[in-house]
Amino acid sequence: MQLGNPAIVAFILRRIALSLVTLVLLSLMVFFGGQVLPGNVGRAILGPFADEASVQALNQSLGLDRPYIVQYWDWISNFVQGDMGMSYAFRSPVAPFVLDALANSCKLALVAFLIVVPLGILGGIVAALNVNRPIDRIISLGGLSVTVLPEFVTGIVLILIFSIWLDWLPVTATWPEGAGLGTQLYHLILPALPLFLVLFGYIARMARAGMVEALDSDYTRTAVLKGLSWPTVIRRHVLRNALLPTITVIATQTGYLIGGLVVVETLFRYQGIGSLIYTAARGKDFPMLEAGILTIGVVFALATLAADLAYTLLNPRIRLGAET
Amino acid sequence: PGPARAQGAGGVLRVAVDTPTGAIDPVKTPDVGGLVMLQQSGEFLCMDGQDLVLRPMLAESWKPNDKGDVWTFKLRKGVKFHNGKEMTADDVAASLNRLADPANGSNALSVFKGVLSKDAVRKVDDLTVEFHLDAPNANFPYLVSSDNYNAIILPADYAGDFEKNFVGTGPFKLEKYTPKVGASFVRNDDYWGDKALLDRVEFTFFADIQPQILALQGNQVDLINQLPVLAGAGLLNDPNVEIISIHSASHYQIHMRTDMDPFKDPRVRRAVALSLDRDKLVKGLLRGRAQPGNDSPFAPVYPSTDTSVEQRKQNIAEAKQLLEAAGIKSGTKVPLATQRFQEVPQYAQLVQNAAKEIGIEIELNVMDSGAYYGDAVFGKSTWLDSVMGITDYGHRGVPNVYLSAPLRSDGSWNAAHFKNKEYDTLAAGYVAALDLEAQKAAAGKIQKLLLEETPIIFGYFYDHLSAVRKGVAGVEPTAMSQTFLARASKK
Amino acid sequence: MSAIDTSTETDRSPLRELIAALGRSRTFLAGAAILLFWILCALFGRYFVPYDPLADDIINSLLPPSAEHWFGTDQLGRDVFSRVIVGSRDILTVAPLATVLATVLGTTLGLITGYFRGLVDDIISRIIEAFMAIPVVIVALLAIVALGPSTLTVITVIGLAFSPIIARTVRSAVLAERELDYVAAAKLRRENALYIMFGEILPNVLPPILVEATVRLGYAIFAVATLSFMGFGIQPPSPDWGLSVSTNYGMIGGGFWWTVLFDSLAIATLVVGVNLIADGVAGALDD
Amino acid sequence: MTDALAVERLSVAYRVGGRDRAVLRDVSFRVGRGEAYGLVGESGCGKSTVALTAVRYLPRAGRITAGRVTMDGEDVTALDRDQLLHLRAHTVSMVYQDPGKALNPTLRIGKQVAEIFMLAGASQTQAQERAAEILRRVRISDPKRVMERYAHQLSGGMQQRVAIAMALAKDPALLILDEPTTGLDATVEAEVLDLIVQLRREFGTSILFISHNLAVVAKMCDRVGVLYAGMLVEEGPTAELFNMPRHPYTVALLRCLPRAGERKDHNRLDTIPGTLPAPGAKITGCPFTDRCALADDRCRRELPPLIDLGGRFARCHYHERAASLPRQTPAEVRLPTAHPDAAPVLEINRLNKTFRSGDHALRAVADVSLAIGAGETLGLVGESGSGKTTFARLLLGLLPPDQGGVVRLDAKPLPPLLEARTEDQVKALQIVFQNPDSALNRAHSVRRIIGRALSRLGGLSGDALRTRLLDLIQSVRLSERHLTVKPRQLSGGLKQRVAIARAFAGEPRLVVCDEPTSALDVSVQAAILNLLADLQAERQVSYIFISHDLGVVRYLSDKIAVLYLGRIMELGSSERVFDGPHHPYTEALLSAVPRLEADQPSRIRLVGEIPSASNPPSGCVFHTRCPRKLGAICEEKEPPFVEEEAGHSLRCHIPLAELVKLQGKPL
Ligand SMILES: Nc1ncnc2c1ncn2[C@@H]1O[C@H](COP(=O)(O)OP(=O)(O)OP(=O)(O)O)[C@@H](O)[C@H]1O
Ligand SMILES: Nc1ncnc2c1ncn2[C@@H]1O[C@H](COP(=O)(O)OP(=O)(O)OP(=O)(O)O)[C@@H](O)[C@H]1O
Ligand SMILES: [Mg+2]
Ligand SMILES: [Mg+2]
Repeated sequence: MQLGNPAIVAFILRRIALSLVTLVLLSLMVFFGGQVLPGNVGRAILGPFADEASVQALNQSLGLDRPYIVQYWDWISNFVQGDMGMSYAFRSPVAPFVLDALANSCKLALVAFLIVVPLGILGGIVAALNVNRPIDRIISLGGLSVTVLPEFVTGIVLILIFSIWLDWLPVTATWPEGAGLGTQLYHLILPALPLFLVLFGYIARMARAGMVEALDSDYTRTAVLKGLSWPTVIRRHVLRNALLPTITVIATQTGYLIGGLVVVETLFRYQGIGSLIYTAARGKDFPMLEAGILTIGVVFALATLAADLAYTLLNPRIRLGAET
Repeated sequence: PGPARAQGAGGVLRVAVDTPTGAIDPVKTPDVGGLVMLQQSGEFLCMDGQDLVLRPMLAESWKPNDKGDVWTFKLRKGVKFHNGKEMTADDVAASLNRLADPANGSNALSVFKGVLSKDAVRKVDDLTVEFHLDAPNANFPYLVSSDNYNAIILPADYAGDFEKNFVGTGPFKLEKYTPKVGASFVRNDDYWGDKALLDRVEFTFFADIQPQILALQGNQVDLINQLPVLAGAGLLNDPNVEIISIHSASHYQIHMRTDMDPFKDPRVRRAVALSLDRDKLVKGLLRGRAQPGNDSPFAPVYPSTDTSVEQRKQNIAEAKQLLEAAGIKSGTKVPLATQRFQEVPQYAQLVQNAAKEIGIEIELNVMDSGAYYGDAVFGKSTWLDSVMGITDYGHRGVPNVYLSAPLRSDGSWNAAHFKNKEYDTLAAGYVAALDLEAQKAAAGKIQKLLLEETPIIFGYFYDHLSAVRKGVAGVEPTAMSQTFLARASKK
Repeated sequence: MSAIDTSTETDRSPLRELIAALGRSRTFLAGAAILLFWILCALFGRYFVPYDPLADDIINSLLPPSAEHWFGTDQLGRDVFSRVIVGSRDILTVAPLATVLATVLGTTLGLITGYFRGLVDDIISRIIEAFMAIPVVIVALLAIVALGPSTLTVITVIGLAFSPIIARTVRSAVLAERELDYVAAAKLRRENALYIMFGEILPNVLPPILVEATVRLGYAIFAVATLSFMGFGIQPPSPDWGLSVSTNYGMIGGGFWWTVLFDSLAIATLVVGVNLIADGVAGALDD
Repeated sequence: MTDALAVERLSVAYRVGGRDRAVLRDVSFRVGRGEAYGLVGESGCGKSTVALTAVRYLPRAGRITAGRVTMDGEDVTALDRDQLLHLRAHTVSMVYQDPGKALNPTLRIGKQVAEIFMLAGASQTQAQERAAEILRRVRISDPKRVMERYAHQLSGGMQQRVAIAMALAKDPALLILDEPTTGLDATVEAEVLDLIVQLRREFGTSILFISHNLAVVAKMCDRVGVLYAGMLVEEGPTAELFNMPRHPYTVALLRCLPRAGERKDHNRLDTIPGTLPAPGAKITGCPFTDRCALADDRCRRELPPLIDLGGRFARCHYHERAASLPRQTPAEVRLPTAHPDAAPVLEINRLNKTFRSGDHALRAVADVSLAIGAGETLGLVGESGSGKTTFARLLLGLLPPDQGGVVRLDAKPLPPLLEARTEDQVKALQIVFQNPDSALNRAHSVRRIIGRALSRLGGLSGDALRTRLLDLIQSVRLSERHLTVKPRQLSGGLKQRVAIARAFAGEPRLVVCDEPTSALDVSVQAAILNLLADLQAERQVSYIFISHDLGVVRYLSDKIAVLYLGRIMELGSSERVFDGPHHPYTEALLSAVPRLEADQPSRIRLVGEIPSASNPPSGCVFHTRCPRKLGAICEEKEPPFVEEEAGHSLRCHIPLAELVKLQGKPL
């Protein structure tokens, strides 16, 4: 009764229901929270020096003279039917913007992940195997410290080194139109590096903690006392147990990687969902803002769900429950 | 053009511009990124060059009636829109009437207010249009020139979908436009004038100036359309980069609420103005790429400016005296609100330090531009309601707008809340004055009055800078931040 | 009759033991030294720096490092060295206060959700989850506008943004605590929920809160710097590091690296220092 | 022939807080071929450290400071990496406490077992077959199915069998068992011990058996060593050592245990004052001096050597006088003034509790009815999961019971939930929890813990509170200096006293004691049991005493209820229930208890596992394991709970008379 386990199905359904509640709350927060932004939509579009009459004419044509509740209802009922609405600023459907940005964000996140996950885990393992030795201190403390260095600090230093002084990597993350995979990757390395730094310490730390715990466990002792060699013990007995919690952590970071990169995207001029939202918020482009943030909300929800699922599926204790 | 064509013909020019903030629509677009897009494929009746003298573009000639309230424009023959249709007076009338109609959410409405009303543009024949103004206006052609970046001539049946095809009459036509990412244009071989030299122009949008600079240095673009001098300081001495610098009337206005303490008393306002060392500002902050202001909108670039009016200089002693006379104690606190835009925050800090010298403690509140402007109407806008503020004003070919909206008693941007009958009369007189001498005379009076009253400090007028990589020639920026590329070429 | 048992361990209080352990931790001491350095700079820096960090000298702007200006001058000709030294002031006020706010809020939330579980937990968790999906910068943007740009706003934003994370840590600690028998024992004395949460459980979840708070302090510095970088909150002419980097970072390409490098390094050292402390505290509590 | 294991003058220290703390001091002993050697001692005396040193698996902080360990003549401490692997793979195996943790949670059992054979060079399929084979040898009836499972899907007993199977798989010369049954139910423990005995016979393996339970060691081992503060204080053949101990410590340890038939109203248990020296403590003379009534200056000055007493050793200057060690605790008891005909304090009528999660319903307490008189102790026994704690929590109002049951306190109905009870009702029922670490708030001082209870339950404040507080701590034999400390600074026994003081703060009518001593060493246990008995005599308080140590229950209880799957199977006076005739389940429980006495009755084995309470068997819930099952009736019809004789009720289809007959002779 593995994957079809009704308990797991029920768990997933419940999680999805809860996530939907969260998303509705999120849309409400954003819509009504967004109303405090200064100026009005028409003003944001036409700029400070436009005539007030023009601003009002524009607002009216956008339907913004109606009560907020009506606007919200209108928007959400369309949204539920799959229509993300029209951007106020761009006067065209929001969906392509959001999808493009999402695709871009995913690419960047993927590149960052591809670098950071193996290295982070490896770092954690190496640190755990050398607990309290210098190499461990370096990895743990170094990792933790770079984790907390603001991306703009690391980003600037990296740009200085790799783009300006060494001239190895392009400054901007956006590749020329129609570029191949290689070129895209080439452009994404530099912006992925600050993300690598942000996440490395985090993942390494989790992996280290998991490893230390697993290494310290009775089952590891059992395995060692069987006469297995250390590498075998680690490969077969320690790693899987040690990395379970790390998997959860990694998955929950997807949310940050996809939605939280306003700074990196600004710095590297990258059209991700973070900067999409940021400009939408500044421009009072509500349909865009809502769609963007809800997209992040969905990504968050999916990521945590995936994390929980992965944890469940990899952990027989939860997957199979107790029998007897 | 011949030799240029011979050596540098063809090629692709890559331009960095600020990301347009919204859909590209000549009727509505307000921002630099957007107006550069408009002006690549669209054209105006006349072109305001770097010398602020109008040149014919889609109009071949223009003249006013005696009173100056009806202007007749003769249009160029044989101009074709990119969709193949021929441009006629119908198109011109429709384009400008559209902008003057309050129902259209037009961004040019504030320019035409009190000048040109809806349906006041009339076709005389296929190549002649008449503008019937609300009041005499000697400088009216500037309002339908490239100076009014919304005044693009579009087909009469324009449906608000410019972004789809960018149909205009210009030397380039649209190849591809991707919102928030960039655009490319190719040479229009049906162009009425000299054909463009470049094969293509690629625009890349940037959210910020810093990445543009890095991109220029990294040879990922050839041209930065608009370069704030402070941010671009590094480029000024870069041997691979050439700076194109144009004097302009762009400036930052420091307004002081004439109806609120401590600025009710003109002596206090003058004292603050006297605390500034304008030469140092120009030399240091602007690296010489500016001209000192004399606390009126009459920038040195305007031919009508009365240069005999004495330039205000720093005078701390006098400023302190004035304050004392006005009963302002040392250590008086004044909030100064402003926007985060180019070097405004730096300017604000220098003003703060200068004011400190005469005993006024300025508390800065630098905010996002959106927040600063707010609703941009009195009562709902930090800009218009603050005791003291610094606001960016872009270049205009004639000072008319500067003279009215921020300074006239009924001006809609009168952040200083300056109400002065005498000024209002003088300003109206200036606008109506038909010849340069009369304008100069009116300007002199205004300049003196404003020096006395000083509702607004005009510290300096900064140059418009563009940066190009060495080897790029023929780029023609305007002080409005437009960039004409018809004559551009790249080695 | 004779004494039956005697107390075994040394009679040292856990707090004293913690302090002793911290005193032994080289990590902690190194971190504390760095932090102390910056605190001293914040408090007294302006008395010993060579120049007034706010005084402009616009003609001498953007000078490279020299004997006169060790770290060069910035756009307005201000002495970068003086600014960097004094620049720790705002961040060292805002970040700790934000951390305190986050800790107080998060602890309260964590106690409530962990102790009551059920519906209360579900509702609060949903709201928190929704809130967490909004990027901090957007929250900041809204808050700055709603509350006006000020350091108080930055404190509020970061405090709010971090509180769910602390709440999560506290909640999971509370979930374990509430199953312990002393909670049942308190109920058997008819204690109310408020007392049980704050009087009984809270003292026991303080160690993880302490660790989390020090870690958060590192992130708060990150966040304050980032918000300054994005232009929220801390106002010029403050020599704040994030603000300086933000106004100058466009100039690195022009070769004016000194206008950002030293501020960046200052942020980096402070962050590293705080993390050394956090690590030291965690280690000391582990022993 | 070399010994299987020889520990020679071994000293080990742990590095804590930058200091080396000696934990083993000059320990020497040998385990001969085929011999079973037992190592006993209180918690923390270094037993596990010996085991870990032998397999070279000391924690990072641990270090051998002197001596050596040889196994099969090979010096373990001097092996290089390959030799060590070889040693572990072929010579020595280890099984330890908590089998649930000793197995890898994410690997199937089969893989974990087969791995050992593959290490020895077997192919995948061979290894699988041999794994099934070895599992069968540890009496796992369906090895193929078990091999498909994960550790958490097995019961504790099964897990330990798997662990033992893995240990035996390589047919080691030496098997180290470090408390292999601690934490298992008595019935399961008995099963595992039986298995070890049988396997030992089959494999002829030498065994180092570590336990704190004297009775278990007595049952399992040929020779025994007693460890105290990291020193071997006595060693000898099992029977001799337990019958005629020659070291005061051994003597005292044995006196702490309630002997069969001993009861609180006959005799107080003896205790050992003081505590074990802390690890690393500086010991000049005999380590036991501080707690020894025989000790004199010589003992304090001079460490006694391990004196050879002819095949046995004792580390005592006065070994010949050891047996005459004076009692540390007066033996006389204050007899409780019994109120045989007084109205019961607490009456419980058809109490039920069902836990529901989703569509699962687990009936943890089923139809429990009983009554407890003033000053009376009801002992509650039953295997783990039988519902003892749940029952206690129901009474206290910490859990809502199912509809329908009635609980009366002093003949007045008691609201089921705590929140609805009056202050007096709350005060009347209190509890002492099993684990004082969990029951005492570790952030609060003892003063605060007890003081708060006094102010909330006793309604006291100011001077009155202070006076009462001093009274109370005196009555639990704590002193004023204990008030300022936090629980972590107290030993387990002291902590439990604090918990008891707290429970008595509001003058309760009835105190539930949920395994109050199972986390404690025997010496401490004895003191706590004495204390409970004294308090009861003083205050006429009633107890519900929960434990799975039947000896302890018997010592303290007037009445006993035997619980199985939430149902009372037998209820009666202490003598009746223990002496028989008993319910077959009680009978099995009793026979599973390892005893020090030689006259061990033959074991009644329970076959199969405890069924899940969420899916109880039909008919008599015990029929699946009952050795005296009658037939179909047991499977079909739930036997009624019948009072077979005055004050003795059973839930069994077998008539009492028949049980008397059956139990007269061994099965
Ligand atoms: N890794 C360690 N670091 C420091 N001290 C330790 C370590 N492991 C054990 N000790 C200490 O060494 C002493 C002996 O521990 P050990 O586990 O050998 O005792 P034990 O007799 O097995 O006790 P128990 O019956 O509780 O299992 C104890 O006081 C313990 O606190
Ligand atoms: N809160 C709960 N939710 C669901 N099931 C529970 C809960 N508490 C106890 N149970 C179940 O009820 C049954 C009885 O548990 P209880 O703790 O009362 O047993 P016990 O006799 O005290 O066992 P032990 O000797 O191990 O302490 C067990 O099967 C247990 O799993
Ligand atoms: Mg042990
Ligand atoms: Mg229990």
